[in-house]
Formats: sequence, C-alpha cells, structure tokens
Amino acid sequence: MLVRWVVALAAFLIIAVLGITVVGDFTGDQAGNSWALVAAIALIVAFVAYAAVEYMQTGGFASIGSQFDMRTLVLMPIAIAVNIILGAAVANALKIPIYLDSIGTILVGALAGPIPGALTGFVANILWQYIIPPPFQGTVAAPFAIVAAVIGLMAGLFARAGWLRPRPGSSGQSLLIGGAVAVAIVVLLGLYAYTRFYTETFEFLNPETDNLLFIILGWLIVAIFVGFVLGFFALLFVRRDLTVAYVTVAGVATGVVAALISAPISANLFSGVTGSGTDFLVAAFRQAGSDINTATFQQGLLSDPVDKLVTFFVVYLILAAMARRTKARFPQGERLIEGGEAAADDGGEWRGAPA
Amino acid sequence: MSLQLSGVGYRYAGAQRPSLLDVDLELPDATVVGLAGASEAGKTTLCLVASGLAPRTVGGRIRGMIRLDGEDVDAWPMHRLAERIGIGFQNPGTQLSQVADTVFEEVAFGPMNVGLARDEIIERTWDALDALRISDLAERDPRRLSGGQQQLVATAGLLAMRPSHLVLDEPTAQLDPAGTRLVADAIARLAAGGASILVAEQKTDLLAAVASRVVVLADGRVALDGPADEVLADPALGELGVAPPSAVRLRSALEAAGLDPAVLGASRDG
Amino acid sequence: MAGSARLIGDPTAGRGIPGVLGRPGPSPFHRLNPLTKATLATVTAVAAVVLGGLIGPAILVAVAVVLPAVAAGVLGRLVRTALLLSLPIAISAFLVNLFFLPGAETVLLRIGPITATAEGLAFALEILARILAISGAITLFYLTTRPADLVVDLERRGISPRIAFVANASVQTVPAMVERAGQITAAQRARGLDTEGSIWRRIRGVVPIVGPVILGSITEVEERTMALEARAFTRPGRRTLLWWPADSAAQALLRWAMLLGLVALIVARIVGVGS
Amino acid sequence: MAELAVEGLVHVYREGAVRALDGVDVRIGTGERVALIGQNGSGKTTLVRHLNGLLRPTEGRVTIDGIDAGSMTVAQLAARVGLVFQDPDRQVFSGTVRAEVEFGPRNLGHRGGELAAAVDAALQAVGLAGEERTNPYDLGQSRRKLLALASVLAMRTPVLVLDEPTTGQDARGVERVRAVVASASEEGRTVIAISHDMRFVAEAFDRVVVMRDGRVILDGSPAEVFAPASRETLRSTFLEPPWSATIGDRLGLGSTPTESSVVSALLDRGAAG
Repeated sequence: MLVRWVVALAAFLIIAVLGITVVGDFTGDQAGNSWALVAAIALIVAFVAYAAVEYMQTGGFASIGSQFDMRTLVLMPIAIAVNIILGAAVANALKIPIYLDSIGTILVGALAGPIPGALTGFVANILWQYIIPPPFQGTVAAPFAIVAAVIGLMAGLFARAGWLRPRPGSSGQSLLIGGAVAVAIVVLLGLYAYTRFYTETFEFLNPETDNLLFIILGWLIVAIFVGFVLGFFALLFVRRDLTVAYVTVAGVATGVVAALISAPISANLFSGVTGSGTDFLVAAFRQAGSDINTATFQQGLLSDPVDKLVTFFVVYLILAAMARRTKARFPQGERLIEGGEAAADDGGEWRGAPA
Repeated sequence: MSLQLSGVGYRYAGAQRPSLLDVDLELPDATVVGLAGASEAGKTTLCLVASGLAPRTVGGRIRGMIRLDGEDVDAWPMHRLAERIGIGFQNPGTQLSQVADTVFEEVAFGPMNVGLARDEIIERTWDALDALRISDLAERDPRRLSGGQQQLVATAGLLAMRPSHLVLDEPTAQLDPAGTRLVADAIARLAAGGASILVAEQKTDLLAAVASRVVVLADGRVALDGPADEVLADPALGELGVAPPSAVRLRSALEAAGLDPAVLGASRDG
Repeated sequence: MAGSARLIGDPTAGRGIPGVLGRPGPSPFHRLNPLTKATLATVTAVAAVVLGGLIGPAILVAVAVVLPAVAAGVLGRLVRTALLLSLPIAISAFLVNLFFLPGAETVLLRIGPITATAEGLAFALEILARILAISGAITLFYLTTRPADLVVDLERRGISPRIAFVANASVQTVPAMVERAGQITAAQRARGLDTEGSIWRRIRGVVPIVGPVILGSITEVEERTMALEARAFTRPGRRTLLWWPADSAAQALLRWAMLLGLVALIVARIVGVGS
Repeated sequence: MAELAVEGLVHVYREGAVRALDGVDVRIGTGERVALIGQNGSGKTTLVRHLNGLLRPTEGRVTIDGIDAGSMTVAQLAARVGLVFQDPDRQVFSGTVRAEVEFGPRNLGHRGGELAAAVDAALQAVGLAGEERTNPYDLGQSRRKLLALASVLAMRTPVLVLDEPTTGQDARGVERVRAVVASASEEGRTVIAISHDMRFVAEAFDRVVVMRDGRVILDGSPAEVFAPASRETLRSTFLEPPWSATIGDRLGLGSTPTESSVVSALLDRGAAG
C-alpha cells in the first residue's frame, strides 16, 4: 500500500521536474498555463504509476476498481455516450464556439465523486477516438483526455463540498450577498484572464481600431458578459435558490482551469484547429496579432468558462429533475439533496446490507 | 430445501414508512408461487428482498429472517446469493448485460462472472438455451431480438447460473400476446420440471395457469395466502386492486345475475 | 445445488462455443492482435505530430496506413471514412490559416478585404497532413478491429472487468441513445413541439428532447445495476473468458519496438530542438 | 368533430425493405372508439404515426375531415390528433407533474384559464390531482404512464390515440383508462387505442381492427371480430379472443365477447327455454 503511494509521488515529482526542464520557460505571460498542463500530466502519470505498482503486486486493480460501485459503473457508459453524442453534434453540426461535451463527466463527478468523474472524462475521450465508430468518432479527442479528467475531478470536488445541493427559498438578503460574491469572483477571474492574455495583442473595444472583426469580437464579449450578469441575477431571484451562485462560480472556475490545460494541447498538437466552431475564434485572435499559443488561450478563456457554466447548469437541472431516491443511492447522492435524509427511528431489529 | 421468509419487513432508504411488514412466505422446491397485488402494494419490493437485492444493492433497512435451504443468508454478499437465487425483471431491454454481442455470450455472462471453468460455462449455457428452446438464437445479437425473445434470453441467463430458486417480477408485463405466450409456456415447462419459482404478475389468468399457491399483498402486508384456486376466487380480490382471472369473473357475473355458474362447466383453464 | 438440475434438464455435453465468437478476420492484418493494431495506430498518430512538416506525416501515412490498408483490403473504405472525418477539420484548417496567418506576405489571392497567402497555404497543408495521418491511423484500426476484441484482449491482460464493462457498454450505448432520441423526438412532436421551424424554435426543442434522453437513461440505471449484481458481476476475483484474440511473441516484440522507436523519435526531437 | 380516412396506405421504411403497411383502408367516424390489435410488427404503430404526420405515406393518403394530412405539418396535426406513446420515460422531462401536462397545450397556444382548466381536468381524469407539484420521476412507473396520458389528454384534441395504455397498470389503473376512453368518447372525441389486452378491448371499445403483416384482416364490432367464425383468422396472428368469447362459443351462445354478453345470452336462452 505504502509502496504504491511512494511510487506515485515519485512519478509526480519526476514528471513535474521533467516538464519544467523541457518546457523551460515558466516566467513568461503564459506561465500559469504551462504549470497547469504539466501538473495535470504529472497527476495522470502518478495515477498510472500507482495502478501499475498495484498490478505488479496483486495482478489486478482492486483498490481502484472497488471505488466504483456498480451503480456508478452503470451510469458511466450513459455519461460517456451523452458526452460523445452531444459533443459530436455540437462540433460537427452546430459549429458554435462551445463544446458541450462534458455533461456526462460532470454528472458522474457530481453523483459519484472526483475519481469516478475524472475517470469518466478520461475514458470518454479515449473511447471517443479509438472505439466509437463514425459518425461519432472524434479525430482529436484523445489528447484532450487529460482536460476531461480534470473537469470530472473538479466537478466531483465541488459536489463533495455541497456546492450543487439545492437551497430553495433562500432569503433575499442571502441571495444578494451570494450573488454579489459570485459576480465578484467571476469578474476577478475575468480580469486576471484579461490582463494576462488579452491586453498585449487585443485592444478590447478600442475606438480607434478599424478592423470590423475586432469590433464584432469586442461587442460579443461585452454582450456575453452583460447577458451573463443579467441572466445570473434573473435566475437567482426567479428560482430563489442560492445554489445558482455556487453553480456559477463552479462552472466558471472549471472553465478557466480547462482553458489553461487545453490551450497548449490545442496549439502544439493541432495548431488551434480542431474542426469545431472554436476554430473561428482562434482565427480571429490570430488576425488580431496573437501568436498561435496566445490565440488558443484567448479562445479557450472565452469558450471554456461559458461552456462549463452552461454545462454545470444543465447538470444542475438534470439533478433537480432526477427522482430523489435515484440520487440518494449514488455514492455522493446525499450531498445533492436538500436537508439530507432524515433517518426514521428504528427499533433494534432493523438492519442494513451486510458489509 | 426451500426459500423461507419469516417476519420480514423492509424500508427503502429515506422512506418514512416500511414498504414491507411482517411478511411470511415459503417457496418450497418444485412449487410455483404467484404474487399478486395492486401497484405499489409491495410486489416488486418483495421480489427484491427475496432475491437479496434489497438491501444489498438497493440500500435501505430490513428485519426478520431469510433462510435458504435452512441457512440464514443475512451475512451473504450478493454475488454468493446470485448463484442460488435468480431474479428476472419486467423490462427485457434493461436486463441485457450490454457487453455481449451474441445471445450465447449474454447467457454465459453470469457463469463467466462466477469464474467457472470454461467447459462448464459452455455446457451450462447450451443447457439453459435448450431449456428455453432458444438454442437457434445463440449467434444472434440480443439487442435485435423481439421483447419476448429478449425476456427468454434474460431468463436463460438466470438458468445458466443453475439457481435453486427463481424470482420473476412481472415477466410478461411489457410483452405482446406472442411474447407472453413464449414466457408463460417456459414458466409452465420449468414448473412441470419441478422448478421452484416466485412469479409476481398482474395477469391473474397466467397465475391461474401456472401457480399452485398465490400470495396477495396489500400495503406491504400479506392479505391473502393459500392454494391458487382458492385465493384467486376470493371475493376480496377486487378490493385489493387485483383483477380476478377471467373464469372467476365470469362465474361471479353469472351469480350476480342469478344464474347457476355450473353451466360453464368445471374447467379452470382460463 | 441439488435443485439445480431440475431447472435445467439433462445436460448435453460436447458442444463448443458458437463459431461467430472470436471468428478470425478476413486478412492477416485483421488477424493481428488488437493491441498490436492499437499500438500501431497510436504510434503513427503521435509520430505524425512529433515529426511535423509535410514529408514526415506523408511517409508515415504511406507506410503505416496505406500499405496495411491495401494488405487488409480496406483501402477504399479507409479513404472514404478518413476523408469524411477530417473534412470539417480540413475546412477549418484552410479557412483559418490560408486567410488569417499572421505575418504571411506572399499574396496568392485577394477577395475583398481578405487575402490568401502562400505561407498560409503551406501551414494549412501541414496541419492537414497531421490530421490525415491521425485520422487515417485510427480509421485503419477500427476498420480492422471489432471493439469487443480489443476489450477482451485487454481484459485477458489484466485490466479490471469493470473498466472492460464501461468500454463495451459505452460502445453499445451510443447507438441505443441515438435511437432513444429519435423515439423521444417523435413523442414530443406528437405533443405539438415544432422542430422544423426557425433556429429559435429548434433551440426551444433541445430541452424536451435531450431531457428525457438523459433522465430516462438514468432511470434505467437502477434496474440495470440490479440485473448485473443478480448475475454476480461484483464477485471479486477473475472472470472466466470464453475466447480471446491470438497473440504471439513476435507481435509483442513488434509492439515494444514501435514504442521504443517513438520514444527515440521524441528524444531526438527534444534534443534537436534544444541544441 | 373529426373524421379520419385512411386510403390505400402503404409505408416502406427503407428502400427495398418490407412493406410495414401494405394497403390499409380504414374510415373512422367522429366519437368512435376503435381498438387496434395485432402482433408487434404487424403495422399498428406505423399506422397511427401516419395519423399525426410523424410518418408520411409512401403511397396512399390520410385525410382528416376531408383535408389531406400531407398538407399539414406535424405541429398543425398535433392540434387535431393527440398520440400517447407506450413508454412515458420517452417523453417526461419537466420538473413537476403540472409543468409536464402543460407542455402540450402550451405548444398548441393555449394559455390562461383555458389552459389551467384543461390541465386540471386531465389530472383529475387520471387520478393525479393533488400531485401537481410532484417531480414526475418520483412517481412510480405506472402512475408516470398515467401522467403521459394526462399530458396528451389536456391538449383536447378531437382525436386521441393511445399506444398500449394498460401495460403495467393494475386493476384500478385499467379501470381509470377505461373511464378516460369512455368520457372522451362521450365528449365526441374519437379514441383509437393499440392494445394487447383482449378483455379491455372487448369491454371498452365499439370497434376492433385487426392487423397482420401491414394489412387489416378483420374490422368490426367486438362481437363480430371475436365471433367463432373469426377464430381461425385471429389465431393466424397469435391472438386469443377473451375468455367470455371462448366460453360462449363452447356453450353455443353465439358471439359473446364480454361477460355481460354471456350473462344476457344465458338469460335469453333461459327465457326461450
């Protein structure tokens, strides 16, 4: 048991050091992204190392496998199919600059926990590329498996912390405060992204620019932001559910992390071209003067938070529509139910399942 | 040799009231016991409890004692019970393992999980297919079969485990008349061969044809229990939300009109 | 288990598994172990990215994709499928780079305010070569390999039966879910949902169609879980497999050689870049 | 309110595939209660999907009140023909029972008091009044099926088509469905139901259409379709008449598809003898 953890830690450190050495520059404008990618890769390698040691010791993967109860295991193929079908439909048919390919991942993360969520994301992207036949096969899915794993991990952690539990009938005061805090967090994240990734090349709403593309893009960003704030408060007060604020922060935060990890992959492996609607955003930013790396970051920081925000809300709605008893039976289900379960007072003769 | 429930109660997780209370039920060898009752009277719950799925897979709390061939099974894990008690459900599609490309692999799935020797698995699989007369489907894709055929494949998958008892929860509910007949014939044949089966059914005509004993549930308790012909002719059946078999209904209709039901003859093959 | 024989009738011994199980493929390439083919596909794809440029991927496609495809007799289908899959990416690649490559000066064509450049064309071609190599390699893999074969092979090598279940069930769930979506669309149209009108109407149709797809699938989880547990799926220890694809020492050697070659290529690349 | 005419209807799903419908001619008048029976694959579902335009004829045509259904969109036809599918889980998506029932009428443009009244009446009819705020997925399967019925009932279409409405229902559930069929018919709405439950068919409907291999092989009142003379034709498609009909035949009472018809036949015989 100890050996596995030591090996995993060693693998993490080795990959992290190696990554830093190879990539070299961690002081530039995009240092945050490189850090995130290297850490994500190191995390995956450490997990693989842990599993490999266990396999060498026992000839199986019992300690990992047993974390997945049967119900989670049955949910995972459904989640993976939802990811693939919606993801393929959005990328190939709709050509809008978001992805919608992580609804299943976030759903499993929420219901079952961080590790099953991460595994769902990872396996989904691998299967998407290797095993699912056309028309749903994804030509560029597998390299993004790391991103999907981190998304599932984060969703699992947010749900574990109770962020997705409904809070109906919240008081107006708590809604205002919660809403303000959520908007503040989102604005801070936005400012961070803006000062780091946009100011040098992209003159946001510069009145002197004559390039139609920049004007459209600038107004688009303004529209998204205003629409977001208005929609956010409307939803918050219509549903009178403080969880809307939690879901918003969770979605945007997951999106920013996803963008940080996926941008270098997209830039280095595919030069920013993945065949979906996001390609046009990359093109626009390049036209604005960004190099390929910066352009994919700029695109990611625009698409991913919006995408993950939408996805988290979709998942929240799905959870709300699910039967209470169905939710409660998943490993993390109790954390998604308002008030939790009031256990009736049992006499001594009632007992649960054998251990 | 029997499956015996004594004083069994069961409550789903988070539920305020128990779904089953004080149920005594014996399923002896070579007997078909029918289970009737209105929707949500506890038929499905009783099937889950009898097979061990509740509380092992479903969660919740149980009380009372379940004995399999005299042995208390309280501490048994589900996979151990699965080798002794088979359970089938009403929806044929959701019972498929989703990992088999052929009927043969679908039926062999359970024995493969148990880790039996390969030859043993192959023999059991063919035997189960033969028992339900679907050996000719062995190479077909289970997803592309009719509902009735799928239900037979699911049942064959249970038989391949060679359980001593079978629990079937409304096996014909989703089937058309031809599918219903396939499954009903299979149950009758297994019963004639001496199988021990608990069948929950709304179709009392089917119970009248195959069951020797019938238990009726109401609000989680046993309301009626006795030989099939007596229970199915009990006047209280209608109030319990169970439609009596056709022959019984016709007889009562005649009696209500002041006619002698004897004109119908003594047959109970409705 | 004395009661068991009665449920089942008399055993008739001497029958094997049906012929379709693990039936060997039509060509020697089909009959390679699935892991060998998967390794070839992955190494080809990664190598194409690492090599970059036009010539490297082109040679890779010729040697590791076209040649095996000819040997397996699937070249026609391969070309059709790979082109179909990479078409959206190819269009994107050309639009993005042909017209918008920063710093490009050699103008090929001018359409209004937009200019196409030679540098853009070259860059787009490079991306296309990479994408074609990746999609060709992967397409060759699944044109010559049944998904179940790979999963069985991996399970024989020790991956958890649970992971094997997820992989197999995912493959079966995708088409089943598409079918379900079709049925749901019919049901909602019967309730007056207009899916044929404007874009706004189509967007309004997303929730009534996607909602039941997901919720209905989740509702079935309970019954599927019970059906699997009732068939001893959660029993610890190894499952028995009825069949698995053949493998050989030569193929194992080949796989390691391919992986080592790839590692060597990556190292050379990093050292070359660093110097 | 609505007269349906199906003329020479042929449907082929894919080029070269078998004819799912192979020349169907049926006329159904206002307020009729018609049961459609036959094995899975006999073409029942294919036929009813032509009534609201989900499928379009390969040959032949469907008219509603003399208007060709081919000239109307599915959305327009939905206001005339309400179709309840067999599996409620293929349509339920709303957070509450009430919202689910409102979806259909809202699509038809109903609003305000008219909408509320239609929804209340539909919920009342299926016994779900009082569950308005319940999450549909917290209902059991059989009540969710009744919810699906209510969600189409509330659309108040002149024609109501039910696919296997009694599957999974207990005796009380079947009784409810029967009451819905009867009251819809009394309001002048045409009711068409696909069913495998022969007793339900014989007792709740005044006309039975039997299909086999995409053709109508029998069409008449329950007394005609379940008459001894039709027995062989029914058997050819694995259908058994209700027990009352079998008994009536055995006792030489003529055609007695329902229990009450057996009783009255016996009373008549007693009076005659």
